[in-house]
Amino acid sequence: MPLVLNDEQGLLRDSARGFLAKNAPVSHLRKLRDQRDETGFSRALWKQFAEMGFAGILIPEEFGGAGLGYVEAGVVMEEIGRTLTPSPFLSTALLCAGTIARAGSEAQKKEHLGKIAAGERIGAFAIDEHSKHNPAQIALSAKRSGNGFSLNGAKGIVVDGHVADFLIVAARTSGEPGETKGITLFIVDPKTKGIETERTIMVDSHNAARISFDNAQVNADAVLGEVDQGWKIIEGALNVGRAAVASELVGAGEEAFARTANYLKERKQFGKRIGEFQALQHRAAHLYCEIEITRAAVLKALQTLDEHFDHAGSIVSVAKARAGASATLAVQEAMQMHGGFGMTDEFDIGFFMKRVRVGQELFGDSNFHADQLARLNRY
Amino acid sequence: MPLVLNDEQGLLRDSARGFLAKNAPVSHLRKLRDQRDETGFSRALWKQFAEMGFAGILIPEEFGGAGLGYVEAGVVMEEIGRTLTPSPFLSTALLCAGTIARAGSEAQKKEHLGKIAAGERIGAFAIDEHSKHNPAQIALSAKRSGNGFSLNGAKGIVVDGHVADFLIVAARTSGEPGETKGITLFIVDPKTKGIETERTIMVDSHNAARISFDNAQVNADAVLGEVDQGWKIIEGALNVGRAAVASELVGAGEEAFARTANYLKERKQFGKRIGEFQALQHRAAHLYCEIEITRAAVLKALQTLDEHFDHAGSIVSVAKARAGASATLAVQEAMQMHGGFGMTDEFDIGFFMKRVRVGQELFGDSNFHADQLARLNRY
Amino acid sequence: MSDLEVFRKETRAWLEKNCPPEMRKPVQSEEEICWGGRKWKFHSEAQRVWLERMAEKGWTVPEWPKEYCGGGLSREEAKILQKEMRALGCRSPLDSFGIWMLGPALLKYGSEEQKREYLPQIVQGKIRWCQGYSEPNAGSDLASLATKAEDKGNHFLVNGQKIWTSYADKADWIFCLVRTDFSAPKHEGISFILFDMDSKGVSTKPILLISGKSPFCETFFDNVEVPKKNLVGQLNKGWEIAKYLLTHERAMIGGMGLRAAGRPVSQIAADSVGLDAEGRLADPVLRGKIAEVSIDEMAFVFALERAGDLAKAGQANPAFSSVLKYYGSELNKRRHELLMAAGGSAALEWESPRSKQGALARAWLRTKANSIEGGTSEVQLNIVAKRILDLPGA
Amino acid sequence: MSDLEVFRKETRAWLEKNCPPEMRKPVQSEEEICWGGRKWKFHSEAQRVWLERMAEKGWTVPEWPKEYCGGGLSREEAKILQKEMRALGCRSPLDSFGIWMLGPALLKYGSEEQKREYLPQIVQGKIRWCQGYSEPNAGSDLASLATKAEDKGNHFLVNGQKIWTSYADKADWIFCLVRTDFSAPKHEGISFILFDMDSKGVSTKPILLISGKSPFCETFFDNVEVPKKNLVGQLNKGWEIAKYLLTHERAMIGGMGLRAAGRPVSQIAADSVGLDAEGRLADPVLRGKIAEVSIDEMAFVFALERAGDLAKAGQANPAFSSVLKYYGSELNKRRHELLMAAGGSAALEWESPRSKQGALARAWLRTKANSIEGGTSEVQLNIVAKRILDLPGA
Repeated sequence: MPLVLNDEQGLLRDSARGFLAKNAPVSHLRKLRDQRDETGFSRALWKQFAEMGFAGILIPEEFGGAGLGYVEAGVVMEEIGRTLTPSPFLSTALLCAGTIARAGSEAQKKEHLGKIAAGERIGAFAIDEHSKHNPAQIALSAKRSGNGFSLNGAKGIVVDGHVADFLIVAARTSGEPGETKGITLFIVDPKTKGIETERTIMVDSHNAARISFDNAQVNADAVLGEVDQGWKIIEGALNVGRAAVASELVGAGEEAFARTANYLKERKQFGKRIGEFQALQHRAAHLYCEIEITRAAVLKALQTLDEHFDHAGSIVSVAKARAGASATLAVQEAMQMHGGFGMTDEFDIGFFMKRVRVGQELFGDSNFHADQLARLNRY
Repeated sequence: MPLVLNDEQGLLRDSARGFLAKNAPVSHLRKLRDQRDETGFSRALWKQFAEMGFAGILIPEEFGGAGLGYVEAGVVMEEIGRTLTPSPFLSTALLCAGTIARAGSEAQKKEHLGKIAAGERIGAFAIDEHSKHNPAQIALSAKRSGNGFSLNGAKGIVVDGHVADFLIVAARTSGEPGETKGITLFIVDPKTKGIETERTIMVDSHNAARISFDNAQVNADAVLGEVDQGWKIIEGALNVGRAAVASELVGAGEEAFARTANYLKERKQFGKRIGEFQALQHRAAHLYCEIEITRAAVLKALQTLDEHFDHAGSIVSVAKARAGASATLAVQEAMQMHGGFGMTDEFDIGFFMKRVRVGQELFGDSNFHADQLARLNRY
Repeated sequence: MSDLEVFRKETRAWLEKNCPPEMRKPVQSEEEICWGGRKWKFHSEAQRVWLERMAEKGWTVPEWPKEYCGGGLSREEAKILQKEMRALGCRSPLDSFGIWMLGPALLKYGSEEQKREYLPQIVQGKIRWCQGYSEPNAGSDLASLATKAEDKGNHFLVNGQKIWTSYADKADWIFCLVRTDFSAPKHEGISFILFDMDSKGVSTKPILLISGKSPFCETFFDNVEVPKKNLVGQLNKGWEIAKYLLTHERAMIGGMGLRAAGRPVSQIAADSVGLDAEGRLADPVLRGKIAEVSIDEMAFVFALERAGDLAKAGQANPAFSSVLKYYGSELNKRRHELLMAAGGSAALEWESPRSKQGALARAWLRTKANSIEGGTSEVQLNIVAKRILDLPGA
Repeated sequence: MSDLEVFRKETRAWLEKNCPPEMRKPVQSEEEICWGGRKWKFHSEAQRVWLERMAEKGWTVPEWPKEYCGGGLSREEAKILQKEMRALGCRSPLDSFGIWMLGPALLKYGSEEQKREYLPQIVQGKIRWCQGYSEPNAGSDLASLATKAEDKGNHFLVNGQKIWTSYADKADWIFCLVRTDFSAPKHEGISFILFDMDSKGVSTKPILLISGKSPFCETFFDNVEVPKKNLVGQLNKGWEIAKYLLTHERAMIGGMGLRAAGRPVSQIAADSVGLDAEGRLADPVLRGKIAEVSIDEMAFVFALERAGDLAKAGQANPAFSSVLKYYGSELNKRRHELLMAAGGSAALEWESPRSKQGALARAWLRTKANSIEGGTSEVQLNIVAKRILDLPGA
């Protein structure tokens, strides 16, 4: 498959770009932040996402979705990265819907997928428990209890956790933290007794929550996949999440870079446009190269998820590691080249820097994925 | 103590610089290389070193030395770095004489120090056995045998090993490789039966050898320090070696940089002197900063060896790690900025690149010392 | 015992007796830093006492001459004082642009009257100063400033606008660059004046930064009358003073990151990622990067020390402050990037008691200005290329 | 089965049948690389057979048109061929500046007669080409070349000197930039000509490099007579061809490091430093750096693939080859620095069978030219700034 977008994917990109530029530019995020909006996103906008088919992008057509693939999901994420639009697209359309579509029972699919595609149901994927991503360290316990399980423990940085209608929770049904065996996924109603959700206001003004479980009871049919066999589903979901966030980082980094390149062409200092200074030219050109090489890796990761889902691990790690690093460089250079103006809240550059920092952290940062790649290659 | 050279040290620097520029510029090394000189250095020059007091720089006056300190040793090493002069200064005057002066018995001091100071005896310090520096991994065994010990094993990259009149050999008398206890130092005659020395022609045209020990017998009085207690002496010697090589790397890096800065002022391209291009200016300025910060760290390490010899570990690691990294950057930038000319054997820049590569490796490279610092600080 | 050893012993004893225990704990928040001035409200009685006692000995500025209430210490004595303070964990009694920037300029260029008037008030933290340098359309090209001061006989009439004025809304007085000759080349019509921020016509407006804080202001001058005796140095020769002062600002900003260091990155990382069986950070790639930044930080501390010693020995290149400014501010940015990587998602919480209201994140964002304020990194590299390396056309 | 699947199956079968076993082992030394040409001595019979068979199918240049003896494959077919060759470990049958550089230029700018004359000989490895671009006083400013070709009626008379001519001493023919109009602006008086290195008046002198090898020569032209039909494109319009050819050279050099990759750095490091109990390299800082370079290498492979696909889709910026040249050569330098760090002291032995006569060290030193030859990294960044980013004054 050629490593370029095909015509349909190109059209999807154009329509997503046009839609977001019109309906949810950076000022949309700024407004939600300044108004201290309690949900942290716009339900009306999410409904429009659904109407455009984005909410059901990974959902098969038989369940009311668009039945598209990971490349298409990445195309939308990249555009979201450009405008920093907050929405449940990552949590609900990619992590939850994708996981249920791949691993859910028929009943679970019927219950959730149609409503997600329609923009009527929001889900959150609860995995990390520590400050640094390390999925094998899951300790939240699920013990058999009556007809089902009793959950005890806590999750941190659950994206959209406080606005979710359901949660997919990774819990330990056997083994010890650090082991990949013995983990089970559950679909849980966040209103279940014993579950407490605390919204955490994040640096990037995007949604996240901490969720604690104190003897929260779930039925046996809440199990997603099989008991003790959750690791493979989690790995798949995480790889989707990683490639998706990598796409978002490409978009955010590229937009920050584009704004900087424009600034270099306009801003004058010492009687010249600052883009005439060769030191800045070379740094800008270097950054362009980094972004382009990352873009190729991210597209390859998305294509690999579409073609060989179970063998995407290495390539996804490459994509996420590069995306984190090059988007970070992009916002750092953007900040420095904008000078004092970039430092002001009034300018948008700070929003990019903040979101990229969070994106770097989500599902493993560049260091994590370098280590991961070394492990996968046995050194 | 102020972190600057005092007047005497300044005079020493000036005299070493003048002497080396006159008697042993880079062409001296080139000539030894091209003539495939079997000893790899000039004994006549070494005799002159001795006459100037360099051979006995660390040797107390009572044994015929100059009785100076590590700062002075570093001053000379830095000047040697500028001219890339091959000599037994590191192996003999610093590693061997320093170790004997600090840890040797009266008899050992009497036997060796005077002759070293006079430039009449050359010693080599044999420690590393693997390709990467890792002194605790010493495996060469010394087993009690008759009145003494029997040595079995092999050493690699022994600086001046093939021209040495005596060797200081680190051997394991108990424990396992990886343990710091159970190591003993021996002063050994390289003509002992069972010892074979193979000169290794190195990339930098400086002296090194591989030495193998096959049931080589030494007497009990060959022990330097106490049996099984060699680690502390080795650590001290290595810290001296590290700080000394760091000084040499400062000199080599700075000289490569100075030649490059001159080239930037002369070479014309696109109708300008290339030093007018801002991208090169900024890189040159950055490099200057790196070198200057390294210089401060190296001087601090030398002063700390003089003042608190047993507490110099961290600072020496900082100095060696920085010196390796900034000299490497200096020769890389020198090569790139000289363009094709730097790539030719006719130009001297290649000699600097080669020596810096070896200096980076000697007694632990920047990665080793970063790891070392983390260990010392318990993380 | 050498004189210096006697001094060390006496100093330690004095500090142990006089530094209140609260002033020996690491600074937890910005509010605990003492800036002094007319409007200052001491954060604690201990803060007040500590400033008072140190100011009395002149040890807020150990090396300034005694005649202006400074400590009158030699370089070696000052190092000992610093070392002993560090050993006891003593906080800085006073942070001040008067100490770091204006003072050195006044000592060199001020009239005797100006020195006697202003220096003691700086030493004692009675007047808090701000710096009127940057302007909206000048940026890195500082000398293209447009704020004008017209000669009205016994006073200057100042009109114009400054920007990025640190703490202008909290300062008592300003040292300010103004244009006094519009017909001269840009570097030759600038003068250096001082005036009270309570003067009629002065107003300030804080600038909200990405960190959510406002350390900088826009500062407006609308027909401000400044007595002519407040001119420092000669009329139209202010650029020389400005440059001299900048070298001090640069050294100060370069060293800033180290002063505010707080907990080592490795400890914060250990909390987040844990240690492995060998006691190493469980994230090995992060561990390597922490070690490398630590190496550079230790080396930079020595470089700062050496720069001071070289200056004392008369061997310093005046442009060396640009090396310290460039390297120190870039290093501080690297350090804070690592702190964020070490802190992980917990450090990304912007509003929560757990994260101390996003203290790590806000500090991280604040560091992004380090390589802009006081002359950008690019300007510093230009200066090194030109004044130290003597590269053509630089 | 799709057409492409059929092609894959047939290709694999053909390769399995036709690629000699010796040609499926990794290249151990430079001598094992086949460059072809009149003076070529095959290293082995297998090398000869492999070239012959591949050339017969035109698969030394899979995507060139069949009419000039190329493979005539589509982009997708060529990718499949490449993938299958990689899967079997097949060596490149032929390395050639004719394939990488001259061929594409002739396909675009050559006359029909020139194409028929030269392209098949390139495909079959019968003529080995070298490139006469750089001159001693031109350097990065390639267009300031001074080698002159005077119009003598039925031939040009060429006089001058080239430098850094790769393998000039081994090549049969040269494609060469010459100045045909000294009065025109520097880019407008250049022509692109071809001639036989056996012509009277041509001489070469190898340049000894820091690696101890001499892949480059100084090349001298002393009254060399070149038939006028050997002019490619129009007189004085050679600069356009030169630039077009350079973009191919750049993409080629950018990807060079990957072709020659050999054993993974992690394996070399494992030999030197060993693995710990968890199977990780015992030097954790080195390990992190190896992982980071591996990430960049994998990403760069995808970038090369994407660049080809974009070109095929007509979406490529022609200056993109500068991105590949810059990134690929810098990456290759980083890779070899790491190889040296991984190899440790054993890799520093210059003359010993153990180190294969310093193979790692010589390769490391050789890479330092990657960011100089074919236009320096600085020139590539200038091109990106100007032609892709459209920055002012670039």
